[in-house]
Amino acid sequence: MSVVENNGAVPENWEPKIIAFCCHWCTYTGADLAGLNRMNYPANVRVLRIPCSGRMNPQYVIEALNKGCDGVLVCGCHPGDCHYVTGNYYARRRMLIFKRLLEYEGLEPDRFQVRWISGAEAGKFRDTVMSVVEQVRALGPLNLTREIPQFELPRVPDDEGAFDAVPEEVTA
Amino acid sequence: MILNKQKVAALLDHLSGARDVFVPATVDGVAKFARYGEGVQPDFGMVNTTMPPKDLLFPQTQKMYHFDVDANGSYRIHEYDESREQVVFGIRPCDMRSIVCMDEVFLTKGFVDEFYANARDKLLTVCVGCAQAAETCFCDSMGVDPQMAPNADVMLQDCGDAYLVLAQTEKGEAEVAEWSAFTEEADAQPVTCDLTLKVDMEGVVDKLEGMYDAPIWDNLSIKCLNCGTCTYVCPTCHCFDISQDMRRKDGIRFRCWDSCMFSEYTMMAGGHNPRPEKLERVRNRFMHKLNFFERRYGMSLCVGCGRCVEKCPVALDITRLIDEIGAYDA
Amino acid sequence: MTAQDIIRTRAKELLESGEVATFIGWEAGRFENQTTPLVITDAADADKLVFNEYCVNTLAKYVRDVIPRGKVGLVVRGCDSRGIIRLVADKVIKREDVYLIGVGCPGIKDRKTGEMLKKCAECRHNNPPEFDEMAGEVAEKPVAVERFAEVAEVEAMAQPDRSRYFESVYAKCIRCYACRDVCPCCTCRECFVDQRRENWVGKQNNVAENRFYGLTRVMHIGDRCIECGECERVCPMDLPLMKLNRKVIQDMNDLFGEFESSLSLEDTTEPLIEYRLDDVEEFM
Amino acid sequence: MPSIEISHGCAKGERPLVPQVCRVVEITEETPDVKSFRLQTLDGKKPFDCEPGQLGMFGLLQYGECMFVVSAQSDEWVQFTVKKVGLVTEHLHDLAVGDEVSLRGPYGNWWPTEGCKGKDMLFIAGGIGLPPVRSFLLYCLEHREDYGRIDLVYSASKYDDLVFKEQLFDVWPNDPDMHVHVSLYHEDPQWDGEVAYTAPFLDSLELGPEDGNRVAVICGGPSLSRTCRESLLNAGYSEELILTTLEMRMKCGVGKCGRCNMGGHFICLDGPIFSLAEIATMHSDV
Amino acid sequence: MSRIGVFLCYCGSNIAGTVDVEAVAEMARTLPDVVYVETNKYTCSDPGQEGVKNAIIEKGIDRVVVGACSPRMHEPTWRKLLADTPVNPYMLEVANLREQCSWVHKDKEIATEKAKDLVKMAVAKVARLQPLHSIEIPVHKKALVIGGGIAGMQTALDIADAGFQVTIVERETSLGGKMVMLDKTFPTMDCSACICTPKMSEVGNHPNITVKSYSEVENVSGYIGNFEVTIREKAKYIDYNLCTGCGACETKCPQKVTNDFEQGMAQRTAIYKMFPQAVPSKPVIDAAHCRKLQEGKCGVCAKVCPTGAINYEDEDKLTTETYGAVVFATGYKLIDWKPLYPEYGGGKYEDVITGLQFERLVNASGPTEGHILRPSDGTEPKSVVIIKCVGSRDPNKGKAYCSRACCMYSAKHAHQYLDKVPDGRCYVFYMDVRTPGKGYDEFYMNTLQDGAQYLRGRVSKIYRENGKLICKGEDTLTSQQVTVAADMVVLETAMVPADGIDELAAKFTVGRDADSWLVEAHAKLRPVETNTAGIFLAGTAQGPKDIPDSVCQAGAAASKVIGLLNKDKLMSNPQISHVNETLCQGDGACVGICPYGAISIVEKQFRENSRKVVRPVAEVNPGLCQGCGACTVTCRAGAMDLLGYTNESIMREVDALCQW
Repeated sequence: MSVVENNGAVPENWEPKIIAFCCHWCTYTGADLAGLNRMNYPANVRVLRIPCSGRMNPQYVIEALNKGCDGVLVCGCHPGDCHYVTGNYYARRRMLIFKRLLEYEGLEPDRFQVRWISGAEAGKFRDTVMSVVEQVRALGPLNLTREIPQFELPRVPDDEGAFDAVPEEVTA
Repeated sequence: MILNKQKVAALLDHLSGARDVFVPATVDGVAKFARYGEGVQPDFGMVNTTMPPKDLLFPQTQKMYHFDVDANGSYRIHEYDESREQVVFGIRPCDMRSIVCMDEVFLTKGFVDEFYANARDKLLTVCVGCAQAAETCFCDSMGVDPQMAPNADVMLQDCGDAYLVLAQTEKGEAEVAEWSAFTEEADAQPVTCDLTLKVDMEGVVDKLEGMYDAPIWDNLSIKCLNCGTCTYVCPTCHCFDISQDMRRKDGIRFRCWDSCMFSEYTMMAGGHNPRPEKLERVRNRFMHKLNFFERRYGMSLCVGCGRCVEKCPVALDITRLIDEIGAYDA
Repeated sequence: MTAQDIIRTRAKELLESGEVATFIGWEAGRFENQTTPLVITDAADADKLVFNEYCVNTLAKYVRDVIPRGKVGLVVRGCDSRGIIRLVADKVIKREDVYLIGVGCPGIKDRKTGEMLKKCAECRHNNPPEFDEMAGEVAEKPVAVERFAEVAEVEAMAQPDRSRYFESVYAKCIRCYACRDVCPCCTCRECFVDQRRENWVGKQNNVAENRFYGLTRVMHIGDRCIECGECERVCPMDLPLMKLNRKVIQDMNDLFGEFESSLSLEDTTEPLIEYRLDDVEEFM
Repeated sequence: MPSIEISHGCAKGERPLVPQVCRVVEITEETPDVKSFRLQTLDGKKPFDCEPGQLGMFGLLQYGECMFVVSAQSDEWVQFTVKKVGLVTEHLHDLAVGDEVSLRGPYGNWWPTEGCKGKDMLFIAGGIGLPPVRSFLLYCLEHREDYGRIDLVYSASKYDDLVFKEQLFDVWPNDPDMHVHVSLYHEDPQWDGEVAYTAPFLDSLELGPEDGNRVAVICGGPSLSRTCRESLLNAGYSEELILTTLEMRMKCGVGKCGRCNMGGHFICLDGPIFSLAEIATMHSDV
Repeated sequence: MSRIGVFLCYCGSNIAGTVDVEAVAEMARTLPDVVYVETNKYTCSDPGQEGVKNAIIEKGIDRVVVGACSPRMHEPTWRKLLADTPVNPYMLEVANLREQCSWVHKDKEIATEKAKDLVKMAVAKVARLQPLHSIEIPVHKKALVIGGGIAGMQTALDIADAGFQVTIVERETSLGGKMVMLDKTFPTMDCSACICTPKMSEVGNHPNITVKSYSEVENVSGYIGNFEVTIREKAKYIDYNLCTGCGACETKCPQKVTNDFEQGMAQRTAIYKMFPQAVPSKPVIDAAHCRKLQEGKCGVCAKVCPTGAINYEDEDKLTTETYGAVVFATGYKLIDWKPLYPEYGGGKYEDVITGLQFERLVNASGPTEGHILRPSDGTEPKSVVIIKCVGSRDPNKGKAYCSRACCMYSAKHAHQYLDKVPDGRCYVFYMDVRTPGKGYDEFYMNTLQDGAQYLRGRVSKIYRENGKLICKGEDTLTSQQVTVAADMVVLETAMVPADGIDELAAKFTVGRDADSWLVEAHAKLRPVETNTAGIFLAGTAQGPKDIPDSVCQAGAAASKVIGLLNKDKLMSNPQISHVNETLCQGDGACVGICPYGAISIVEKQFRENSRKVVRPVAEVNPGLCQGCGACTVTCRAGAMDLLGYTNESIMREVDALCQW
């Protein structure tokens, strides 16, 4: 579960792909606030809104890492601040155990991070995104997808789309 | 013509120049047919690999076609043909018999499975006869000669220090003709292979006809875990599922091994399952091995390789089942 | 009387009196020192029951399948008994549905090598914590190897090596699901792997999909695992599944307080559906 | 006993597992959860020629495929009638005219249209069991002179579940010597006809075997099949003259993937059409 | 295949300035199931919304993706719009192209790529959503107000005047709260009791108001419109139906106890009314100090009571009632400064008092009948030091926040002192003087004119020397050390939430901030609501306030409650947990994890493979479930799913992103 199998070769123009699961009430709000304050942060993170960090199923993380994300960020309300009172306490245990399991299997710790970011902590959201992006960038592509068939793989000679780029009128 | 065992390695080096050669070997702790090459040490002393050679013809996951959309937004389908010239060297007579079974399934009855057919056409089979048997081997009881596989392209009968080389097909003859650097014109006597595990198949097929509702199925199936181990290590189990992976509008349709032991296998949309319990599933599997296949294709679907006997986590043993059928008195 | 004699006698009595409808134990297999699980309904079959140091299978999970036939009697060692506790805690069965004949377990040996099985060398509770009667004496407490020794071995590896190690593990998996089907914690009516709508796991056999299954399996059973080691034993590919289970158990043990699942009917803690306000905080 | 010869294992084909892309040209909403789809190839042709009762593997490339009996056909199209019961059929129900789908086939055997010539026909169906039977019924109506009296006994749980209502109530009753009998299992405000389960309803119609001159064709759920079979046998029908079409989960459609077997027979290849006499000799879990 | 319409908003140049919206639209047209894509300058404008409606009809769209501002902004708008179309309002997904894309990225190319991904994710998710439908929840037309201070009373009166039943729960033995302890109120210098006690009696006599004094909330269950609240009415040992409030018992009671109402500067009897104008105007027995109840001896009160109202056998009473709405008016207390400020003597100097003690000293009905006499020796202090921000704006020792009312009441105290002790000198140590408010700064200026001497700086030490309290501090304006020898020091201490608020709020699942003030649903737009529907805030429960602001918020909370109680029923949030009974094995792992107690296990009958089976399955109460989804992760079988955020939709969203 790491970059080692790539022989360290990082494709040109590679940008880390990171998914952030953010709870609606705190971190998503904080991310919105970062927008309202016109803060600037790297675009490598895409936010997926969930109602509560307690909704965060570890299986989503495996899916994301398996299918091509280089890093996963899970964010929720600070302990004690959960809109649903206790969701983040369960999330804290689950994510802690799960993170350790992933690291045990050889995932670099920086690739899966969990943070508590409140609705007011726009700056923390920005800083977290910046640091996660930089950490994952330093690690390089995760590339667990290599076992998943690349759809560009062998296909019959392409007779239809090949000349799409040259409209008939031009060639005539 | 004989092939001295000392020369096998050189022969393999020769063969693997242009083709993928698969040999019995233990890789990462798993005994299977592995591509001959660096780090793969052929082991012809091993009686049976844990994993059968069926994935050379019928991979656990096989891409069938890829689909995408053209510039007008219409779907296009592009078939895969990933078959290539392969040699399986060191396959055992029991596993050769399993290829007979699979040939029947995939190549007859109105429809030829092109993916299997392509791979089969490009496969050269070099069978190595058995000089000794494992505790769980019972192929001779199932009509397989441990030193002879009639359908192998090349049969290598174990004669102690050397193999007696028999080219049995056109393909085999052409192949063996290329081996002169490694073979010698000599005769040798194949050693006899004694199997300790015996079952009596006499009358079992017919007797099973009347035993569909016999209580032995319940007694047997109750210890089954319904895992897929027996079906995945079985050289003749060929059930598959068809599924797809998607990426936006692109995707691949593939088939993959499936197991009749899984409840999901026959589960229909809407929740009805014609084989809801272990009883029905275990009965179907063993009936298929010992009766249904015989009725349809005229041969047993069990080749006596003993893999399931060895690997079943609960020792649900097909040889005991055959004994019980023989002893069954309605 | 040996434990085997007592088991036979009691099984016969229980079946004859109608106190139980089925009785689960072991019988001899075809090969020397081989045993296989046996489910009997007829007292006359009680003499087929054996108990020796080659009874490899744990029996608890069979109860789920035979419970519709009526009350079940079964022989329980430490692992079988804890399996029953787990099934009761997960409301798969009720305690009164089973009659447990406890036996002290001498530790089970591999029938071919005669060596103690790995799962038994690691066993910490060979005597059943829950039973209705004991057949024979309790066995001596085993000298178990250090509970988390194999986890420590993996943890001592460098990250890239761990990555490669588990990659090769998942590359070998054939997804026969024997580990799932033998596990007394795996009692879902439909396993997530079969849920095509969510499509958690694709049906292709490759490292990525196998890893999804492997990781999720551990997350699903980790906080209930009774450490019977059956998953590892039944694996036809000999995958080191207990290294994964024990990792999660070790972490829960370290982080959330001493944890050993299903040692009594009263304490069936599942750390992942509980929390404490002062849990370890690593995510500020 | 007179019997009818049913062909088995008669389908053949190339590249059996690779579908063609087809287009939906017409959609009919039969009931709230049943729709019929007419399919053509992308260049507007009939996707394949088939006999009544044969199967087609109809699906969506992204989501998978399911086996259905071709419920009707013309020179330009084939039609499938689909009930929404699972993941794939849910997606099929979201289709619109013009959408592209995947289709392969035809598979399986067909109704013994020849063998039934000159006979009276009794079609018995329940709920979504009508479309498979209708393929035969439509053939008989098209070749009306070849067949005697035609009876259709059709039941469903509630009024909304009756498929092909227009044909049931407005078209078929007007066909010569065609008799349509419909019942519902339960009272329904939209229904003033018979309320009965299929088997007793069938009994009440007193449609006897006519000395082996009437063929019964059944398609319905497990309990309908069981009870109607008993009714017919009690009424004196021979098992040879009771035909049915079977359903099981199918993946390949060509007798290779293994799951739709009844004993040594595969429903997709040898079936789906069997007489009860044949089924009695098989080891069926269905 | 579903039919998805994608509507992308330029938001003027807010989005379009950084995101090439047309390029995003072009990409969206290639996505699976997308049948229509439209861009708009302002999708949320009337013409924009009209365009969405028309497209839905014309194109037969069955689900909608809007790429615009944050869903937290306009998701309700779109839902409302869809409600008027054939599309189910929950077949909607909003891609956040503004707050989380155009506003935070500068490079147009990069922002456009991200916007495309966000739209892809939204399309993938919406394709797997199911139509959801609200259910009706009845509303119990009765409100519960917790706290009988000025905020609680005002809320109760406003609700009651609108014709709804109200119950006030007050922990103390009388209504009135903190306001009734005050002497005068700034800036008008009204007599506090004179304006507060009429409110108290109005509440006490209002036909629609039930006052439960000496009572606390024991337990709560239920949800908006249907809060089932159990109230513990502590044993009063007096039958209020018989008691006439004559006071004979109080005069005869031999046991003397420190009087908390007088801030410990006087004594009361064990059977007591909190203060003369208390409402209810009847006494209770302080069981902890009553000789009869503690030692079994005495019984004087029972002997003197003319109506036989004394009942030593009285016990706590639990009553349970259902309320449609709840208002928290739980108020504040003053911070316990003693352990925090050892440099001020930490409580060892009697003449270092709090502002509230000063209020009682200056009050005509207080322990000194309104004469300012210092507690240690009863002499009139000739020099007084007032120290502001004790515990406030002091993150090292106390609270970081400003307690808001202290500037004004310290000015009031200075003014009152100088008024009553014309020859006295008054020094006020301050950090800032904050006097926004009608007439406030004028009041402060008057105080300065009265002769109060304001010194900018904190007092660093107080010690006693020669009978004087020496206050050392720095005047930060002149950077000089200042030493004042005072006869009395008044500490204007910080407001902190009332005792027990954490436990109480937890019962109602109302959020608290780090200082335990209750959290409003939105700081600006929903200042009196909480995140738990049907629960509102009034007064200082939410944060420090002065009286006018408390009353103001009380009125606002009341109007929200009236609005709610005016409805006969509510529509529930349909984005809640849902049980797939086929998969559920009834092991109940979800039951314990639900913070709302919304899940129970019930036995149900099923038909499985033509057999009838009875087995336990989970059941979700749609009124209680708030849609957090914690249960869904607990459910290994995936039987529990969260509608609107289903496992399937999130998995496809992840997949869509991974394929960028």
